[in-house]
Amino acid sequence: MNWDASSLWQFNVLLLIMLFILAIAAISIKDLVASAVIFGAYSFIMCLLWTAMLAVDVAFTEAAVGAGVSTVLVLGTALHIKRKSKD
Amino acid sequence: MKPLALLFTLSVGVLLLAASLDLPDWSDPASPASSHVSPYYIQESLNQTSVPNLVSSVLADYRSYDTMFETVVIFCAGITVLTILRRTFRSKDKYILPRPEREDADIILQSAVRLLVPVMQVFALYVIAHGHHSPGGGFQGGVILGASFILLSIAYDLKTVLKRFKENSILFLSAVGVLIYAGIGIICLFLGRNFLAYGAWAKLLGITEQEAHSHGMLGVEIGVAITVMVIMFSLYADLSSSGDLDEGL
Amino acid sequence: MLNIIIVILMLLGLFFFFGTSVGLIHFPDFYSRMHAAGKGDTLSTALILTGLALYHLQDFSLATLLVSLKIMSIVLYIFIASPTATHAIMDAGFESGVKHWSKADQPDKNKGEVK
Amino acid sequence: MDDLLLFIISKYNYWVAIILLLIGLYGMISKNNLLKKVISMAIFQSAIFLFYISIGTKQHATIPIIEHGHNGYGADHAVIDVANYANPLPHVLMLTAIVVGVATLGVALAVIQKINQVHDTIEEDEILRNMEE
Repeated sequence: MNWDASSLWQFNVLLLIMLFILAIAAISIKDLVASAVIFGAYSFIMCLLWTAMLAVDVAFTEAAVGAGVSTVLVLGTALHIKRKSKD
Repeated sequence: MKPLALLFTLSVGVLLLAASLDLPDWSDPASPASSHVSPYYIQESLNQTSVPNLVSSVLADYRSYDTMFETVVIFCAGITVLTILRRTFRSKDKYILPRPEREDADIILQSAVRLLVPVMQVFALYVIAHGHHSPGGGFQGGVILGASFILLSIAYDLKTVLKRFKENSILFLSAVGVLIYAGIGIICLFLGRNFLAYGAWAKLLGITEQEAHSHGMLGVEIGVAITVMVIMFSLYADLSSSGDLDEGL
Repeated sequence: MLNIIIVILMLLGLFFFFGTSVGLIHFPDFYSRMHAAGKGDTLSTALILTGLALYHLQDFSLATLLVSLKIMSIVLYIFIASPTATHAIMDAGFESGVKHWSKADQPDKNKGEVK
Repeated sequence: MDDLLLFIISKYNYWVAIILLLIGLYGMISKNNLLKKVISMAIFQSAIFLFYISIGTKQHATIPIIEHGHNGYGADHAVIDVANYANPLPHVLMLTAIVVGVATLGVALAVIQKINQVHDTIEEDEILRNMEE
Protein backbone atom coordinates (compact mmCIF):
# COMPACT_ATOMS: atom_id res chain seq x y z
CA MET A 1 0.00 0.00 0.00
CA ASN A 2 2.81 2.39 0.84
CA TRP A 3 4.45 4.37 -1.88
CA ASP A 4 8.04 4.06 -2.95
CA ALA A 5 9.88 6.63 -5.02
CA SER A 6 11.71 3.98 -7.01
CA SER A 7 8.75 1.71 -7.79
CA LEU A 8 7.13 3.86 -10.46
CA TRP A 9 10.11 5.77 -11.81
CA GLN A 10 9.50 4.78 -15.45
CA PHE A 11 6.01 6.27 -15.30
CA ASN A 12 7.40 9.42 -13.67
CA VAL A 13 10.13 9.87 -16.27
CA LEU A 14 7.62 9.42 -19.10
CA LEU A 15 5.38 12.10 -17.58
CA LEU A 16 8.33 14.45 -17.05
CA ILE A 17 9.44 14.12 -20.69
CA MET A 18 5.89 14.88 -21.86
CA LEU A 19 5.87 17.86 -19.48
CA PHE A 20 8.98 19.33 -21.15
CA ILE A 21 7.60 18.78 -24.65
CA LEU A 22 4.26 20.39 -23.80
CA ALA A 23 5.82 23.34 -21.97
CA ILE A 24 8.12 24.16 -24.90
CA ALA A 25 5.28 23.64 -27.39
CA ALA A 26 2.91 25.90 -25.43
CA ILE A 27 5.25 28.88 -25.57
CA SER A 28 6.66 28.34 -29.06
CA ILE A 29 3.55 27.61 -31.13
CA LYS A 30 2.21 30.57 -33.10
CA ASP A 31 -1.52 29.86 -32.92
CA LEU A 32 -2.84 31.20 -29.61
CA VAL A 33 -5.85 28.85 -29.44
CA ALA A 34 -3.56 25.85 -29.92
CA SER A 35 -1.28 27.29 -27.26
CA ALA A 36 -4.17 27.48 -24.81
CA VAL A 37 -5.22 23.88 -25.48
CA ILE A 38 -1.63 22.63 -25.12
CA PHE A 39 -1.41 24.49 -21.83
CA GLY A 40 -4.51 22.61 -20.67
CA ALA A 41 -2.82 19.31 -21.57
CA TYR A 42 0.30 20.44 -19.67
CA SER A 43 -1.84 21.09 -16.58
CA PHE A 44 -3.39 17.65 -16.83
CA ILE A 45 0.00 15.91 -17.08
CA MET A 46 1.10 17.94 -14.06
CA CYS A 47 -1.97 16.68 -12.20
CA LEU A 48 -1.07 13.05 -12.97
CA LEU A 49 2.46 13.68 -11.71
CA TRP A 50 1.16 15.09 -8.44
CA THR A 51 -1.09 12.07 -7.96
CA ALA A 52 2.03 9.94 -8.27
CA MET A 53 3.67 12.15 -5.63
CA LEU A 54 0.88 11.53 -3.05
CA ALA A 55 -0.65 15.01 -3.29
CA VAL A 56 -4.20 13.89 -4.10
CA ASP A 57 -5.93 17.07 -2.96
CA VAL A 58 -3.63 19.28 -5.01
CA ALA A 59 -4.02 17.01 -8.04
CA PHE A 60 -7.79 17.19 -7.70
CA THR A 61 -7.67 20.98 -7.61
CA GLU A 62 -5.31 21.14 -10.57
CA ALA A 63 -7.54 18.80 -12.60
CA ALA A 64 -10.54 21.04 -11.99
CA VAL A 65 -8.74 24.39 -12.27
CA GLY A 66 -5.86 23.90 -14.67
CA ALA A 67 -7.41 21.54 -17.18
CA GLY A 68 -10.90 22.97 -16.88
CA VAL A 69 -11.40 26.59 -15.93
CA SER A 70 -8.10 28.25 -16.84
CA THR A 71 -8.12 26.73 -20.35
CA VAL A 72 -11.60 28.12 -20.89
CA LEU A 73 -10.51 31.54 -19.63
CA VAL A 74 -7.51 31.69 -21.99
CA LEU A 75 -9.73 30.52 -24.87
CA GLY A 76 -12.28 33.19 -24.03
CA THR A 77 -9.54 35.82 -24.25
CA ALA A 78 -8.18 34.38 -27.49
CA LEU A 79 -11.67 34.84 -28.93
CA HIS A 80 -11.39 38.61 -28.62
CA ILE A 81 -7.82 39.23 -29.82
CA LYS A 82 -5.89 38.47 -32.96
CA ARG A 83 -5.44 34.73 -33.11
CA LYS A 84 -1.99 34.58 -34.68
CA SER A 85 1.04 35.56 -32.65
CA LYS A 86 4.19 36.89 -34.28
CA ASP A 87 6.63 34.65 -32.44
CA MET B 1 16.92 40.75 -27.28
CA LYS B 2 16.70 36.99 -27.66
CA PRO B 3 20.39 36.08 -27.13
CA LEU B 4 20.41 38.33 -24.08
CA ALA B 5 17.28 36.60 -22.71
CA LEU B 6 18.83 33.19 -23.30
CA LEU B 7 22.04 34.26 -21.55
CA PHE B 8 20.11 35.61 -18.57
CA THR B 9 17.98 32.46 -18.35
CA LEU B 10 21.01 30.21 -18.52
CA SER B 11 22.84 32.14 -15.82
CA VAL B 12 19.80 31.92 -13.55
CA GLY B 13 19.68 28.21 -14.32
CA VAL B 14 23.30 27.68 -13.35
CA LEU B 15 22.72 29.51 -10.07
CA LEU B 16 19.60 27.47 -9.28
CA LEU B 17 21.27 24.17 -10.16
CA ALA B 18 24.18 25.06 -7.90
CA ALA B 19 21.70 25.86 -5.13
CA SER B 20 19.85 22.57 -5.66
CA LEU B 21 22.95 20.64 -4.55
CA ASP B 22 22.34 21.84 -1.01
CA LEU B 23 18.71 20.67 -0.92
CA PRO B 24 17.83 17.51 1.02
CA ASP B 25 17.37 14.32 -1.00
CA TRP B 26 14.07 13.95 -2.76
CA SER B 27 11.43 12.08 -0.67
CA ASP B 28 13.69 11.93 2.37
CA PRO B 29 11.46 11.41 5.45
CA ALA B 30 13.93 13.29 7.70
CA SER B 31 14.15 16.43 5.57
CA PRO B 32 13.78 19.75 7.44
CA ALA B 33 10.42 20.48 5.81
CA SER B 34 8.86 17.33 7.29
CA SER B 35 10.45 17.42 10.72
CA HIS B 36 9.41 20.66 12.41
CA VAL B 37 5.72 21.53 12.38
CA SER B 38 4.16 18.88 10.16
CA PRO B 39 4.67 15.93 12.59
CA TYR B 40 2.50 17.81 15.07
CA TYR B 41 -0.24 18.19 12.47
CA ILE B 42 -0.08 14.52 11.49
CA GLN B 43 -0.17 13.24 15.07
CA GLU B 44 -2.67 15.61 16.64
CA SER B 45 -5.11 16.35 13.82
CA LEU B 46 -7.37 13.35 14.36
CA ASN B 47 -7.45 13.86 18.13
CA GLN B 48 -8.06 17.58 18.06
CA THR B 49 -10.41 17.96 15.11
CA SER B 50 -11.71 14.43 14.37
CA VAL B 51 -10.98 14.95 10.66
CA PRO B 52 -8.97 12.18 8.96
CA ASN B 53 -8.05 14.21 5.88
CA LEU B 54 -4.97 16.09 7.09
CA VAL B 55 -4.99 18.54 4.20
CA SER B 56 -8.54 19.60 5.02
CA SER B 57 -7.84 20.01 8.70
CA VAL B 58 -4.64 22.00 8.20
CA LEU B 59 -6.32 24.13 5.52
CA ALA B 60 -9.47 25.03 7.41
CA ASP B 61 -8.40 24.77 11.04
CA TYR B 62 -4.69 25.19 11.78
CA ARG B 63 -4.04 27.62 8.93
CA SER B 64 -7.56 29.02 8.86
CA TYR B 65 -6.52 32.67 8.99
CA ASP B 66 -4.37 32.15 5.89
CA THR B 67 -7.20 30.47 3.98
CA MET B 68 -9.60 33.27 4.88
CA PHE B 69 -7.42 35.84 3.20
CA GLU B 70 -6.83 33.57 0.20
CA THR B 71 -10.60 33.63 -0.20
CA VAL B 72 -10.53 37.41 0.07
CA VAL B 73 -7.86 37.49 -2.67
CA ILE B 74 -10.14 35.48 -4.96
CA PHE B 75 -13.02 37.82 -4.15
CA CYS B 76 -10.84 40.86 -4.93
CA ALA B 77 -9.67 39.32 -8.21
CA GLY B 78 -13.27 38.77 -9.32
CA ILE B 79 -14.22 42.34 -8.43
CA THR B 80 -11.13 43.65 -10.26
CA VAL B 81 -12.00 41.80 -13.46
CA LEU B 82 -15.52 43.14 -13.22
CA THR B 83 -14.21 46.69 -12.76
CA ILE B 84 -11.74 46.48 -15.63
CA LEU B 85 -13.95 44.86 -18.24
CA ARG B 86 -17.62 45.44 -17.50
CA ARG B 87 -19.33 47.82 -19.88
CA THR B 88 -22.97 48.76 -20.00
CA PHE B 89 -22.94 49.89 -23.64
CA ARG B 90 -22.49 47.50 -26.55
CA SER B 91 -19.11 47.53 -28.26
CA LYS B 92 -18.61 46.93 -31.95
CA ASP B 93 -18.36 43.34 -33.07
CA LYS B 94 -14.82 42.19 -33.59
CA TYR B 95 -14.74 38.41 -33.47
CA ILE B 96 -11.68 36.79 -34.99
CA LEU B 97 -12.59 33.13 -34.46
CA PRO B 98 -15.02 31.59 -36.95
CA ARG B 99 -18.50 31.57 -35.50
CA PRO B 100 -21.34 29.29 -36.58
CA GLU B 101 -23.69 30.77 -39.13
CA ARG B 102 -26.83 28.94 -38.09
CA GLU B 103 -29.21 30.13 -35.45
CA ASP B 104 -30.78 26.87 -34.23
CA ALA B 105 -29.22 25.13 -31.28
CA ASP B 106 -27.21 21.92 -31.29
CA ILE B 107 -29.71 19.43 -29.85
CA ILE B 108 -27.18 16.64 -29.13
CA LEU B 109 -24.91 18.90 -27.12
CA GLN B 110 -27.78 20.44 -25.18
CA SER B 111 -29.43 17.19 -24.17
CA ALA B 112 -26.09 15.67 -23.14
CA VAL B 113 -25.30 18.75 -21.07
CA ARG B 114 -28.76 18.60 -19.51
CA LEU B 115 -27.89 15.06 -18.38
CA LEU B 116 -24.38 15.87 -17.18
CA VAL B 117 -24.78 19.16 -15.33
CA PRO B 118 -26.94 17.81 -12.45
CA VAL B 119 -24.47 14.95 -11.98
CA MET B 120 -21.62 17.46 -11.83
CA GLN B 121 -23.40 19.61 -9.28
CA VAL B 122 -24.32 16.69 -7.03
CA PHE B 123 -20.74 15.46 -7.25
CA ALA B 124 -19.49 18.94 -6.32
CA LEU B 125 -21.75 18.98 -3.26
CA TYR B 126 -20.42 15.53 -2.33
CA VAL B 127 -16.86 16.82 -2.69
CA ILE B 128 -17.59 19.75 -0.37
CA ALA B 129 -19.45 17.73 2.25
CA HIS B 130 -17.22 14.64 2.17
CA GLY B 131 -13.99 16.63 2.09
CA HIS B 132 -13.26 15.64 5.69
CA HIS B 133 -12.86 11.97 4.85
CA SER B 134 -11.69 11.91 1.24
CA PRO B 135 -9.81 14.26 -1.10
CA GLY B 136 -11.87 17.36 -1.59
CA GLY B 137 -13.04 20.47 0.13
CA GLY B 138 -14.34 23.93 -0.49
CA PHE B 139 -11.94 24.99 -3.22
CA GLN B 140 -12.36 21.88 -5.37
CA GLY B 141 -16.11 21.70 -4.95
CA GLY B 142 -16.48 25.40 -5.69
CA VAL B 143 -14.44 25.11 -8.86
CA ILE B 144 -16.50 22.10 -10.04
CA LEU B 145 -19.75 23.98 -9.33
CA GLY B 146 -18.46 26.98 -11.28
CA ALA B 147 -17.36 24.71 -14.12
CA SER B 148 -20.86 23.23 -14.31
CA PHE B 149 -22.31 26.69 -14.91
CA ILE B 150 -19.57 27.39 -17.46
CA LEU B 151 -20.45 24.16 -19.28
CA LEU B 152 -24.11 25.14 -19.27
CA SER B 153 -23.33 28.55 -20.77
CA ILE B 154 -21.07 27.03 -23.45
CA ALA B 155 -23.73 24.55 -24.54
CA TYR B 156 -26.63 26.98 -24.39
CA ASP B 157 -25.91 30.67 -24.37
CA LEU B 158 -24.48 33.05 -21.84
CA LYS B 159 -27.74 35.01 -21.82
CA THR B 160 -29.81 31.93 -21.00
CA VAL B 161 -27.72 31.16 -17.95
CA LEU B 162 -27.51 34.77 -16.82
CA LYS B 163 -31.30 34.99 -16.95
CA ARG B 164 -31.41 32.41 -14.15
CA PHE B 165 -28.19 33.41 -12.41
CA LYS B 166 -28.28 37.17 -12.41
CA GLU B 167 -25.27 39.43 -12.11
CA ASN B 168 -26.66 41.00 -8.97
CA SER B 169 -26.87 37.63 -7.28
CA ILE B 170 -23.31 36.84 -8.46
CA LEU B 171 -22.02 39.92 -6.67
CA PHE B 172 -24.19 39.27 -3.63
CA LEU B 173 -23.15 35.61 -3.29
CA SER B 174 -19.43 36.36 -3.69
CA ALA B 175 -19.63 38.64 -0.67
CA VAL B 176 -21.82 36.16 1.22
CA GLY B 177 -19.15 33.46 0.97
CA VAL B 178 -16.49 35.63 2.56
CA LEU B 179 -18.98 36.80 5.18
CA ILE B 180 -19.86 33.21 6.16
CA TYR B 181 -16.16 32.53 6.68
CA ALA B 182 -15.51 35.66 8.72
CA GLY B 183 -18.83 35.35 10.57
CA ILE B 184 -18.02 31.86 11.86
CA GLY B 185 -14.73 33.29 13.14
CA ILE B 186 -16.30 36.33 14.76
CA ILE B 187 -18.95 34.30 16.56
CA CYS B 188 -16.08 32.37 18.17
CA LEU B 189 -14.75 35.76 19.27
CA PHE B 190 -18.09 36.62 20.90
CA LEU B 191 -18.19 33.25 22.66
CA GLY B 192 -14.99 34.11 24.48
CA ARG B 193 -12.35 32.37 22.38
CA ASN B 194 -9.85 33.47 19.76
CA PHE B 195 -10.81 34.39 16.22
CA LEU B 196 -11.63 31.19 14.23
CA ALA B 197 -11.19 28.90 17.27
CA TYR B 198 -14.08 26.60 16.41
CA GLY B 199 -14.04 24.94 19.82
CA ALA B 200 -16.25 27.77 21.04
CA TRP B 201 -19.18 26.32 19.10
CA ALA B 202 -19.23 23.24 21.33
CA LYS B 203 -21.41 24.74 24.08
CA LEU B 204 -23.72 26.46 21.61
CA LEU B 205 -24.46 23.27 19.67
CA GLY B 206 -24.20 20.86 22.57
CA ILE B 207 -21.44 18.67 21.11
CA THR B 208 -17.89 17.80 22.02
CA GLU B 209 -15.02 20.12 21.20
CA GLN B 210 -13.66 17.86 18.45
CA GLU B 211 -16.99 17.67 16.69
CA ALA B 212 -17.28 21.44 16.95
CA HIS B 213 -13.99 21.75 15.09
CA SER B 214 -15.29 19.42 12.39
CA HIS B 215 -18.57 21.30 12.01
CA GLY B 216 -16.84 24.67 11.99
CA MET B 217 -14.59 23.51 9.17
CA LEU B 218 -17.61 22.36 7.20
CA GLY B 219 -19.22 25.79 7.55
CA VAL B 220 -16.02 27.53 6.54
CA GLU B 221 -15.64 25.32 3.47
CA ILE B 222 -19.20 26.06 2.40
CA GLY B 223 -18.33 29.76 2.49
CA VAL B 224 -15.18 29.16 0.44
CA ALA B 225 -17.15 27.08 -2.07
CA ILE B 226 -19.79 29.78 -2.59
CA THR B 227 -17.17 32.48 -3.25
CA VAL B 228 -15.06 30.31 -5.55
CA MET B 229 -18.07 29.08 -7.55
CA VAL B 230 -19.43 32.55 -8.14
CA ILE B 231 -16.07 34.13 -8.96
CA MET B 232 -15.17 31.36 -11.44
CA PHE B 233 -18.43 31.85 -13.31
CA SER B 234 -18.11 35.62 -13.20
CA LEU B 235 -14.55 35.43 -14.59
CA TYR B 236 -15.78 33.29 -17.47
CA ALA B 237 -18.78 35.52 -18.17
CA ASP B 238 -16.73 38.70 -18.23
CA LEU B 239 -13.71 37.39 -20.13
CA SER B 240 -15.54 35.43 -22.81
CA SER B 241 -17.90 38.28 -23.69
CA SER B 242 -15.32 41.03 -23.20
CA GLY B 243 -17.49 42.67 -20.58
CA ASP B 244 -20.74 42.84 -22.56
CA LEU B 245 -22.36 39.74 -21.04
CA ASP B 246 -24.22 39.08 -24.26
CA GLU B 247 -22.57 36.19 -26.06
CA GLY B 248 -20.18 33.65 -24.64
CA LEU B 249 -17.59 31.38 -26.17
CA MET C 1 -11.74 -17.46 -13.38
CA LEU C 2 -12.49 -13.83 -12.60
CA ASN C 3 -8.84 -12.99 -13.17
CA ILE C 4 -9.00 -14.31 -16.72
CA ILE C 5 -12.04 -12.15 -17.50
CA ILE C 6 -10.28 -9.10 -16.06
CA VAL C 7 -7.13 -9.74 -18.10
CA ILE C 8 -9.17 -10.25 -21.27
CA LEU C 9 -11.10 -6.99 -20.68
CA MET C 10 -7.93 -5.01 -20.04
CA LEU C 11 -6.11 -6.47 -23.05
CA LEU C 12 -9.11 -5.67 -25.25
CA GLY C 13 -9.07 -2.12 -23.90
CA LEU C 14 -5.37 -1.76 -24.64
CA PHE C 15 -5.92 -3.18 -28.14
CA PHE C 16 -8.62 -0.62 -28.89
CA PHE C 17 -6.45 2.16 -27.46
CA PHE C 18 -3.71 1.08 -29.85
CA GLY C 19 -6.19 1.16 -32.70
CA THR C 20 -7.28 4.65 -31.65
CA SER C 21 -3.70 5.90 -31.64
CA VAL C 22 -2.96 4.38 -35.05
CA GLY C 23 -6.14 5.88 -36.46
CA LEU C 24 -5.41 9.29 -34.97
CA ILE C 25 -2.01 9.37 -36.64
CA HIS C 26 -2.78 7.57 -39.87
CA PHE C 27 -6.16 8.83 -41.06
CA PRO C 28 -6.00 11.56 -43.69
CA ASP C 29 -8.43 14.28 -42.62
CA PHE C 30 -10.03 15.94 -39.61
CA TYR C 31 -13.36 14.08 -39.65
CA SER C 32 -11.98 10.55 -39.85
CA ARG C 33 -9.38 11.33 -37.17
CA MET C 34 -12.09 12.56 -34.81
CA HIS C 35 -14.13 9.45 -35.65
CA ALA C 36 -11.23 7.24 -34.54
CA ALA C 37 -10.63 9.28 -31.40
CA GLY C 38 -14.27 9.42 -30.31
CA LYS C 39 -15.20 5.78 -30.75
CA GLY C 40 -12.03 3.93 -29.79
CA ASP C 41 -11.29 6.13 -26.81
CA THR C 42 -14.72 5.65 -25.24
CA LEU C 43 -14.82 1.89 -25.76
CA SER C 44 -11.30 1.24 -24.51
CA THR C 45 -11.72 3.44 -21.43
CA ALA C 46 -15.00 1.70 -20.61
CA LEU C 47 -13.40 -1.75 -21.00
CA ILE C 48 -10.38 -0.94 -18.84
CA LEU C 49 -12.50 0.63 -16.11
CA THR C 50 -14.92 -2.31 -16.12
CA GLY C 51 -11.92 -4.56 -15.63
CA LEU C 52 -10.84 -2.45 -12.68
CA ALA C 53 -14.33 -2.60 -11.15
CA LEU C 54 -14.34 -6.40 -11.43
CA TYR C 55 -10.85 -6.52 -9.93
CA HIS C 56 -12.13 -4.67 -6.87
CA LEU C 57 -15.02 -7.13 -6.47
CA GLN C 58 -12.67 -10.06 -5.87
CA ASP C 59 -13.13 -10.12 -2.11
CA PHE C 60 -16.76 -9.15 -1.95
CA SER C 61 -17.95 -6.78 0.77
CA LEU C 62 -19.97 -3.58 1.04
CA ALA C 63 -16.89 -1.36 0.80
CA THR C 64 -15.55 -2.97 -2.37
CA LEU C 65 -19.03 -2.95 -3.92
CA LEU C 66 -19.17 0.80 -3.27
CA VAL C 67 -15.80 1.34 -4.98
CA SER C 68 -16.94 -0.73 -7.97
CA LEU C 69 -20.15 1.27 -8.23
CA LYS C 70 -18.15 4.51 -8.22
CA ILE C 71 -15.92 3.19 -11.02
CA MET C 72 -18.99 2.15 -13.04
CA SER C 73 -20.48 5.63 -12.63
CA ILE C 74 -17.24 7.04 -14.10
CA VAL C 75 -17.80 4.68 -17.04
CA LEU C 76 -21.35 6.00 -17.44
CA TYR C 77 -20.14 9.61 -17.35
CA ILE C 78 -17.44 8.97 -19.95
CA PHE C 79 -19.94 7.07 -22.10
CA ILE C 80 -22.13 10.20 -22.28
CA ALA C 81 -19.47 12.92 -22.23
CA SER C 82 -16.77 11.69 -24.60
CA PRO C 83 -18.89 11.14 -27.75
CA THR C 84 -20.63 14.46 -27.08
CA ALA C 85 -17.31 16.28 -26.93
CA THR C 86 -16.22 14.61 -30.16
CA HIS C 87 -19.48 15.60 -31.77
CA ALA C 88 -19.06 19.22 -30.62
CA ILE C 89 -15.53 19.45 -32.03
CA MET C 90 -16.62 17.90 -35.33
CA ASP C 91 -19.62 20.20 -35.52
CA ALA C 92 -17.43 23.24 -34.96
CA GLY C 93 -15.09 22.00 -37.70
CA PHE C 94 -18.01 21.51 -40.10
CA GLU C 95 -19.43 24.95 -39.36
CA SER C 96 -16.10 26.65 -39.96
CA GLY C 97 -15.76 24.84 -43.28
CA VAL C 98 -13.09 22.16 -42.91
CA LYS C 99 -12.86 20.20 -46.18
CA HIS C 100 -13.55 16.47 -46.44
CA TRP C 101 -10.89 14.15 -47.70
CA SER C 102 -11.90 12.44 -50.89
CA LYS C 103 -10.12 10.21 -53.31
CA ALA C 104 -10.93 12.42 -56.28
CA ASP C 105 -8.97 15.33 -54.79
CA GLN C 106 -5.80 13.33 -54.48
CA PRO C 107 -3.13 13.70 -57.17
CA ASP C 108 -3.11 10.56 -59.35
CA LYS C 109 -0.14 8.43 -58.60
CA ASN C 110 -0.37 6.23 -61.68
CA LYS C 111 -1.37 8.44 -64.56
CA GLY C 112 -1.83 5.48 -66.91
CA GLU C 113 -5.22 4.47 -65.51
CA VAL C 114 -7.95 6.81 -66.61
CA LYS C 115 -11.10 6.46 -64.60
CA MET D 1 29.14 5.04 -10.78
CA ASP D 2 26.66 3.97 -8.14
CA ASP D 3 27.24 7.19 -6.25
CA LEU D 4 26.47 9.21 -9.35
CA LEU D 5 23.24 7.26 -10.00
CA LEU D 6 22.16 7.69 -6.40
CA PHE D 7 22.92 11.40 -6.65
CA ILE D 8 20.82 11.76 -9.80
CA ILE D 9 17.90 9.83 -8.29
CA SER D 10 17.97 11.95 -5.15
CA LYS D 11 17.94 15.27 -7.03
CA TYR D 12 16.32 14.84 -10.45
CA ASN D 13 12.91 16.06 -9.42
CA TYR D 14 14.32 19.41 -8.33
CA TRP D 15 16.14 19.70 -11.64
CA VAL D 16 12.89 19.13 -13.54
CA ALA D 17 11.23 21.92 -11.58
CA ILE D 18 14.21 24.21 -12.28
CA ILE D 19 14.18 23.49 -16.02
CA LEU D 20 10.42 24.13 -16.25
CA LEU D 21 10.96 27.36 -14.33
CA LEU D 22 13.65 28.38 -16.84
CA ILE D 23 11.32 27.64 -19.77
CA GLY D 24 8.72 29.90 -18.19
CA LEU D 25 11.28 32.60 -17.43
CA TYR D 26 12.63 32.57 -20.98
CA GLY D 27 9.09 32.86 -22.35
CA MET D 28 8.29 35.76 -20.04
CA ILE D 29 11.39 37.69 -21.12
CA SER D 30 11.65 36.98 -24.81
CA LYS D 31 8.10 36.53 -26.14
CA ASN D 32 6.56 39.49 -27.86
CA ASN D 33 2.90 38.52 -27.50
CA LEU D 34 1.29 39.41 -24.18
CA LEU D 35 -0.89 36.26 -24.02
CA LYS D 36 2.25 34.17 -24.56
CA LYS D 37 3.83 36.02 -21.66
CA VAL D 38 0.88 35.15 -19.44
CA ILE D 39 1.00 31.46 -20.43
CA SER D 40 4.75 31.45 -19.70
CA MET D 41 3.99 32.97 -16.33
CA ALA D 42 1.55 30.14 -15.61
CA ILE D 43 4.23 27.58 -16.52
CA PHE D 44 6.67 29.37 -14.18
CA GLN D 45 4.03 29.21 -11.46
CA SER D 46 3.34 25.50 -11.88
CA ALA D 47 7.09 24.79 -11.76
CA ILE D 48 7.16 26.34 -8.31
CA PHE D 49 4.14 24.23 -7.31
CA LEU D 50 6.02 21.14 -8.51
CA PHE D 51 9.00 22.12 -6.36
CA TYR D 52 6.84 22.46 -3.26
CA ILE D 53 5.06 19.16 -3.84
CA SER D 54 8.44 17.46 -4.31
CA ILE D 55 9.44 18.74 -0.89
CA GLY D 56 6.32 17.22 0.65
CA THR D 57 6.83 13.64 -0.54
CA LYS D 58 8.23 10.96 1.76
CA GLN D 59 9.73 7.60 0.93
CA HIS D 60 7.51 4.64 1.96
CA ALA D 61 4.63 6.92 2.94
CA THR D 62 1.02 7.11 1.82
CA ILE D 63 -1.44 9.90 1.05
CA PRO D 64 -2.16 12.30 3.94
CA ILE D 65 -5.53 10.81 4.88
CA ILE D 66 -5.49 8.78 8.06
CA GLU D 67 -6.77 5.25 7.47
CA HIS D 68 -9.78 4.07 9.44
CA GLY D 69 -10.33 7.63 10.57
CA HIS D 70 -14.07 6.94 10.59
CA ASN D 71 -13.75 4.81 13.68
CA GLY D 72 -13.39 7.77 15.95
CA TYR D 73 -10.86 9.41 18.16
CA GLY D 74 -9.94 9.66 21.77
CA ALA D 75 -7.51 8.21 24.25
CA ASP D 76 -7.77 4.66 22.94
CA HIS D 77 -6.67 5.72 19.50
CA ALA D 78 -3.32 4.26 18.48
CA VAL D 79 -0.36 6.61 18.11
CA ILE D 80 0.02 7.67 14.49
CA ASP D 81 3.39 7.05 12.89
CA VAL D 82 4.54 10.28 11.29
CA ALA D 83 6.69 8.51 8.70
CA ASN D 84 3.63 6.83 7.22
CA TYR D 85 1.96 9.98 5.93
CA ALA D 86 3.18 12.53 3.44
CA ASN D 87 3.78 16.07 4.65
CA PRO D 88 0.42 17.89 4.37
CA LEU D 89 1.76 21.43 4.77
CA PRO D 90 3.12 22.02 1.22
CA HIS D 91 -0.10 20.52 -0.16
CA VAL D 92 -2.17 23.07 1.74
CA LEU D 93 -0.03 25.99 0.61
CA MET D 94 -0.16 24.90 -3.03
CA LEU D 95 -3.86 24.08 -2.99
CA THR D 96 -4.78 27.64 -2.14
CA ALA D 97 -2.05 28.99 -4.44
CA ILE D 98 -3.53 27.16 -7.45
CA VAL D 99 -7.00 28.65 -6.98
CA VAL D 100 -5.57 32.10 -6.30
CA GLY D 101 -3.39 31.57 -9.38
CA VAL D 102 -6.39 31.10 -11.64
CA ALA D 103 -8.04 34.22 -10.20
CA THR D 104 -4.92 36.32 -10.88
CA LEU D 105 -4.70 34.74 -14.34
CA GLY D 106 -8.20 36.10 -14.89
CA VAL D 107 -7.04 39.58 -13.88
CA ALA D 108 -4.09 39.38 -16.30
CA LEU D 109 -6.37 38.27 -19.13
CA ALA D 110 -8.77 41.13 -18.37
CA VAL D 111 -5.89 43.61 -18.60
CA ILE D 112 -4.86 42.05 -21.92
CA GLN D 113 -8.37 42.45 -23.31
CA LYS D 114 -8.42 46.08 -22.20
CA ILE D 115 -5.05 46.72 -23.88
CA ASN D 116 -6.40 45.10 -27.03
CA GLN D 117 -9.41 47.42 -26.98
CA VAL D 118 -7.21 50.51 -26.70
CA HIS D 119 -4.31 49.63 -29.01
CA ASP D 120 -5.98 47.03 -31.26
CA THR D 121 -2.99 44.71 -30.85
CA ILE D 122 -1.27 42.75 -28.11
CA GLU D 123 2.20 42.62 -29.66
CA GLU D 124 4.57 44.45 -27.35
CA ASP D 125 6.61 46.33 -29.97
CA GLU D 126 3.49 47.58 -31.77
CA ILE D 127 2.03 48.83 -28.48
CA LEU D 128 5.27 50.69 -27.71
CA ARG D 129 5.24 52.23 -31.19
CA ASN D 130 1.61 53.26 -30.73
CA MET D 131 2.38 54.94 -27.43
CA GLU D 132 5.27 56.96 -28.88
CA GLU D 133 3.11 58.43 -31.63
